[in-house]
Amino acid sequence: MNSISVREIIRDTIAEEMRLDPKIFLLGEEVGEYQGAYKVSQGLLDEFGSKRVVDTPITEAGFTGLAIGAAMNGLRPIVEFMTWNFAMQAIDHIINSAAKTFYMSGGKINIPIVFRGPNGIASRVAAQHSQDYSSWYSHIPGLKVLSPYDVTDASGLLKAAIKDNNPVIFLEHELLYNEKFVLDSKEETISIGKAKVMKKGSDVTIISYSRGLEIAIETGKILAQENVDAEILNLRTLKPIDKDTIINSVKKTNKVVVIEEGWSQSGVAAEVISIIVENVFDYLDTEPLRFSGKDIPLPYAENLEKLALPSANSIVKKCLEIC
Amino acid sequence: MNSISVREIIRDTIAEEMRLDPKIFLLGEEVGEYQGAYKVSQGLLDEFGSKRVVDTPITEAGFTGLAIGAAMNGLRPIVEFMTWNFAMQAIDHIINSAAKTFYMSGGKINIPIVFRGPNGIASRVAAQHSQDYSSWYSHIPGLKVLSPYDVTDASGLLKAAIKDNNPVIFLEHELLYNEKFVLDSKEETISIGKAKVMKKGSDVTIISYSRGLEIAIETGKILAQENVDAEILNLRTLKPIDKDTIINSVKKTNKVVVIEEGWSQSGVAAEVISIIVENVFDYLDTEPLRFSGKDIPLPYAENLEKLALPSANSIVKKCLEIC
Amino acid sequence: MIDNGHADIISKLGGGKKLTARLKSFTEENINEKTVYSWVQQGIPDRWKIAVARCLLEDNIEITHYKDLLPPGMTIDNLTAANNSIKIFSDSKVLKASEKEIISNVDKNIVLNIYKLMLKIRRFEEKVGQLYSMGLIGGFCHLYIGQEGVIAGIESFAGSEDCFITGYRCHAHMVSRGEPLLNIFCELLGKKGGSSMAKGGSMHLFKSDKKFFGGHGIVGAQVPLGTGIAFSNKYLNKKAVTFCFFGDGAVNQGQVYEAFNMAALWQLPIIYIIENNQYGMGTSVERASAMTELFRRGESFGIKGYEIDGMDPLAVHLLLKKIYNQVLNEKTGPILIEAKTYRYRGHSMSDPGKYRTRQEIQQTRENRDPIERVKSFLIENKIKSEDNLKKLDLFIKEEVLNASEEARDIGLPDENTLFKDVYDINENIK
Amino acid sequence: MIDNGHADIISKLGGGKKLTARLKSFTEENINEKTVYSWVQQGIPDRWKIAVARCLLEDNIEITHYKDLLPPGMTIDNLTAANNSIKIFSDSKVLKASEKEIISNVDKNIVLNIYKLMLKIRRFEEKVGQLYSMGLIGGFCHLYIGQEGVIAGIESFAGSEDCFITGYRCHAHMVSRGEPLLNIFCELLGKKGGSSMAKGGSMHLFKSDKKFFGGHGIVGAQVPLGTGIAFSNKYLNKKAVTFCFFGDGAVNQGQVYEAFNMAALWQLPIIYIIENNQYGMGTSVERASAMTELFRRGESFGIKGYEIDGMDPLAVHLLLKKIYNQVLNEKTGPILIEAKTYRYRGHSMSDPGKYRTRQEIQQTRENRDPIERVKSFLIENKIKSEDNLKKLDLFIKEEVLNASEEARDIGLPDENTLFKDVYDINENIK
Ligand SMILES: Cc1ncc(C[n+]2csc(CCOP(=O)(O)OP(=O)(O)O)c2C)c(N)n1
Ligand SMILES: Cc1ncc(C[n+]2csc(CCOP(=O)(O)OP(=O)(O)O)c2C)c(N)n1
Ligand SMILES: [Mg+2]
Ligand SMILES: [Mg+2]
Repeated sequence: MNSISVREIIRDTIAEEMRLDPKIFLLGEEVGEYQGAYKVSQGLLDEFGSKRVVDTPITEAGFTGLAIGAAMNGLRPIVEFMTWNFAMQAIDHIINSAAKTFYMSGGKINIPIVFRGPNGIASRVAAQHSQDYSSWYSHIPGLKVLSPYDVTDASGLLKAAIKDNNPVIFLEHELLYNEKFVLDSKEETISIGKAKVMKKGSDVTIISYSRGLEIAIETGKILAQENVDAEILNLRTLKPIDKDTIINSVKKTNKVVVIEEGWSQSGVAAEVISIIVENVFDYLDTEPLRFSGKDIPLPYAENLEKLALPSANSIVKKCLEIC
Repeated sequence: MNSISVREIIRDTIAEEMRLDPKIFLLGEEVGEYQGAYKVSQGLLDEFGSKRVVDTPITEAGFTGLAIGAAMNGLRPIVEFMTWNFAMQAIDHIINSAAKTFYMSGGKINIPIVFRGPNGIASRVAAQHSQDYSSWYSHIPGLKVLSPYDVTDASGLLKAAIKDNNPVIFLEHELLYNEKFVLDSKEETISIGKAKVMKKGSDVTIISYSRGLEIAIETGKILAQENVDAEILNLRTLKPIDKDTIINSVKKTNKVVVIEEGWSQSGVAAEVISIIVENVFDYLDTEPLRFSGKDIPLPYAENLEKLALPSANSIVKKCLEIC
Repeated sequence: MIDNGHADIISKLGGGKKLTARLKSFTEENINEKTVYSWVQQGIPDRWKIAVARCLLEDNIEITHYKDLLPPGMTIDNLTAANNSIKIFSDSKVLKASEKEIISNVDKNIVLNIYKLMLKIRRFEEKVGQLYSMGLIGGFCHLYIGQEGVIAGIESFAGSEDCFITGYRCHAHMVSRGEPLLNIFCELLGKKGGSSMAKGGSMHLFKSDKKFFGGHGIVGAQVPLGTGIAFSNKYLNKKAVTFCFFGDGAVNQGQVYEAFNMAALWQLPIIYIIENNQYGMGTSVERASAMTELFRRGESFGIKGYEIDGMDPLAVHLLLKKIYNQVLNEKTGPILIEAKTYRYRGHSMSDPGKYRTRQEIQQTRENRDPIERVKSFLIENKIKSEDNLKKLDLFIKEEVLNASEEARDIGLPDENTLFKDVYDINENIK
Repeated sequence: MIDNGHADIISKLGGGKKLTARLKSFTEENINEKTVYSWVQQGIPDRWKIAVARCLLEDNIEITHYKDLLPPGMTIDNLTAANNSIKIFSDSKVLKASEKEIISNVDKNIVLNIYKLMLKIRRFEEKVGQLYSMGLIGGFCHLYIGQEGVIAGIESFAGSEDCFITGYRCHAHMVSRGEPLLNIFCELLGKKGGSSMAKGGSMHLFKSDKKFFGGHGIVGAQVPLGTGIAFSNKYLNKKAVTFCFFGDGAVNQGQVYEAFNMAALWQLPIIYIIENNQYGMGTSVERASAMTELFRRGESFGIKGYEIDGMDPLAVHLLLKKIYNQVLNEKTGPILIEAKTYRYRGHSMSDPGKYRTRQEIQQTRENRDPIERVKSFLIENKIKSEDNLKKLDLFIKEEVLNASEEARDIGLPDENTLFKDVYDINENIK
């Protein structure tokens, strides 16, 4: 089977859905004539024209509010943030106008909208361009938060997101755009709210999402050489988070490691660990471990940037201590 | 000794510090002529004049950026957000311009600034006006996050915040403004980063902050009637969070309950619990419990609003199960 | 030769030859050097003075010395503006309608309907104020009393496909779009049957079947949202105008200008209405806005603005209907309206209101009240008798009272609705 | 009697009596009814035509029928504008300086310094581009090549107390404020000794001792920040102007207008400079901005604007110095400058640049290059010989090369600096 990059599959999925429903349109900075700052929307302007692939001025609050307003009146916008860092300018609309309105209106006004773009670190772009918003958005009721790792995730989750009638946060990762994977045709559609067991194992559960999963997989491989059989979970959906899959895995392995690129304080790992101890405390042989990005703004220098992020080697070391 | 309200002590503390340093000024919406939307700044315009008590237009992003710029060039602004809900309009500046600049500039540009105002729920103001931002801000390196409960907290922490050379998030609670307490003169200054044991106890540790502490104290009282001796911790500082005090208490009681008004997913309680299991897993007799605001936008109706928040009664019930 | 300095001017502008060439750029008619040379002796004729003055300005030559170049009705500012208007030039202006125009152009039934709607809103809001004072309504509660002329004037010509959106001061918009008063009262009282299931309260009212999109608590947020509603109408080829209301305080929010720019860039069918009630909470327009002619706040973004007296609902009807028709039919793109109005009550029910004098409120009530104004019109023009109108008022009061009493008798929302409507559980299947 | 329609006009305006009264509001001179009545027969004299035309406009009477009321140099647009300018009237305009003015007003040394600075920036940026292509610089990297005239023209008169702030395209500002090239290279290469300790990289350069406040990655954020710097200077009674730079793309960000409003409201000593290089990333000004005369973007907020050719650094020096002095000494409050400029390279080093033609770049380079322009000036005015200038270039190239080589030899930052400077651990003790 042919492999395809995450970048391409996202584009193809958007195109596929846009063909099905004329109410879907894409808007954002440089999505049209420039073909996307990261080329995710390559070719879409050609196919769908400027009515449905809309280049906006650099006004995140404005175009986000505009897209939400359009969704209130029947359209199904896909909003591309050039990166999620710039969505902070628009976060009031994402939370207050999109996430809360269905509830506040007693179910009168729904907002079918997808917010997407690269989240978290890129390479050497320093602190203002390198924040991971996973835990912030997954803190908010009214939002669904998806975090794909490979092309199967990206395709299946994005389809589900576009079909969903709620505001969905779709957190891509720039450093995964070029990665190629074979699409798993058995997972053409993926349900929001379900984690995936990437590899079964019995000795320890390693949980991660997005690019953290690369580290998780690498960790698992090294551990295998040490005869430790790790089970690897891909969270896929961060909100609503899949408690059952997490719990079931820990029940089996009795040990757990959570990996995230983002900051640790009130991060995604903190939530995963809390879910575990709340639900299967007695199944745990030892304390759950979390490996997060260091608690600092991301530095520019190559060596410092690397040190600021979790690495498989240090994780393996700790895992061996508990296994 | 005379008691004083939280509202008054905040005003008095600002005034006291402003008298000491002409570089300190207060700005925000309605802080001057209107005497503060919640009357926290009552009388300050009279004493300090409009140069130092500055009424701004309703432009949160703009005046927050302006205040940060002023701090870069030597002033020490205190920014009042009418409520923290409106700070979402300005959050990019708080994070990207304030929290990250000292690091990004290699220590060249420091930002001595205090952002303050009422956070979390008020009474019946519905979803857009009722968010608790504690976990969001405490997720961010470069910020210090303070969350006072009583007048001793408010006074000591605010003094420390104003004297600090970093951006400090000061999360007040509207429903505590009218509460009166006796100021503890032994705690004239409070160190940022230290939690406080509000009541010693041996059977269970109850941890909370801000108005959650009211529930914690009430829970403690009811438990006492049931012969359960709870230790009650007031976090005071949410970032940097005081791991030692938490750990030491749990080592003693071996049981822990965390209460927060905010949402649970990746909330403050999730972090506290993660710290505990990471550090003193083996001391725990049973799973840590967390009681958070329900995972919904806050509803308006009186009965629903009440149901959406944690209550002492339900907490007591669970505590008795584990104690 | 009169020494009016004209010879001097011509020389400063490089002499007759050069000047002739420059003047030609201002006109299609033939002007020759000889004529211009003759001005050295005879003075510059009135007809050419302005063009000459513009040349002076262009060359940064102090024009104040040559005051006689400027005829009545022309100032240096005006000339400068003329010189600088390279491409667009805003023709924002103040709209006014005379009583005569109104009499001859506005249908009597419309006048009566406007009156009824205003009265209904006022009586409704008065009752809300009472209920709030009795502690029956929680949270923030912003009354519309005094501003009724704006919404009533607009509702008088708006169609059912037209869309509305506003801030937290939204009760009137619900009444105006025809929501049963009972449902609104239930919402405000936090009761079962509330128009937002008692989840939103006073600031978050919606009526989707009549395209009223709320009811938003974040100052200014409704402006991009409304712009998006207009965007969707254009996208869907719907013939509908969006009315987007916001305050004189909201007008300083940056997102307003982001929206203006997109609306102008994409020519969206939207009418922005600044309800300038002169205060944003306790701050007067002068203390919040560097440029207080708010109807000109769109000029820098290519949006034409009009000021109108919002206390004159018949003028609102007459003049904005024209503009509405242009936006609807001629697709002129966005328009900005500043409706000068006033609120008699505090910003919200909890506002002590010390930032203005009682007298200021009293005077506005006495001299500018939109309801009294239309009442006089109805009586003076013999459309209705005073007696008639009294009965109408009683009728409306009764309607309001009944709805409020009924709402008070209804129970709190079911507790099992707590987790309902966090997410729309329907899936969009195409 | 000539049928020029003037009788008709006078009657439409309510007759001679009414008209006389109205015309009086335009002038201090005595005009009486008799005179106006006489116009029915004799026609309206040229001097009064404009005032009459304004009356027509005010009454919404079609003025196009009465074209002869408008003299050369006056259009309906101009009149409308005049009618609508109730209080303020922006006199934003395009600034130009002739070669003659420059020759007689600009000191030769200044011309030479401007030239040197531009050349230094260009050679520095060219080297940065090379290092980036070699993979030695990471992340985003935005070069200033083509735009040198703007910063060099301004630096030529700015004082050491004056403050600067800009976006991510910030290398030139560091060079201009005098940071040793070595430190900048170290920062870009991520080395020990980098001006931000290798924590910030290309987009986050700062020089606090010379009041350069960065180097910001969020488009538009520097505008409120810069406004705050100006606020602090006013608060501290410092005699200093803040220069706040941003792009033609940034100009649409809402926070820009929030800042404009406060700067105008509080009369802050700041000069905003839009560096209009015609593209925000891949989007041309026309595709992003409804109103493309960006220097007029402050008008709706009461800020005067000027357009200037940023490719003409001597004009920038001459004309902006005047404005700078006004802001500094006369406390005129904020000013907005649009400097028309161009970048020859891509938006950042990773921009394929398909949104514009090679020809467009080539032509700008050939016809408008600021360095070539000043070079010709130096040679033509015999300030320096071609040979001289060649040597200067070699000298600068060498300086740049040496600094870059030295930086390449330096090591990575110490790993133990990872956790340094997250917080300023000093306490402010008063
Ligand atoms: C972003 C934001 N900032 C502040 C507030 C608090 N607030 C609510 S209404 C208001 C005043 C708005 O005034 P204006 O726009 O003139 O509308 P009006 O109340 O006069 O109708 C303020 C400051 C808010 N709700 N949202
Ligand atoms: C808030 C925000 N949105 C988007 C970006 C991505 N971005 C970086 S530069 C840029 C273009 C800015 O263009 P302009 O203001 O004209 O400045 P120039 O690059 O031409 O100097 C964009 C969209 C960003 N950094 N910040
Ligand atoms: Mg107002
Ligand atoms: Mg540009």
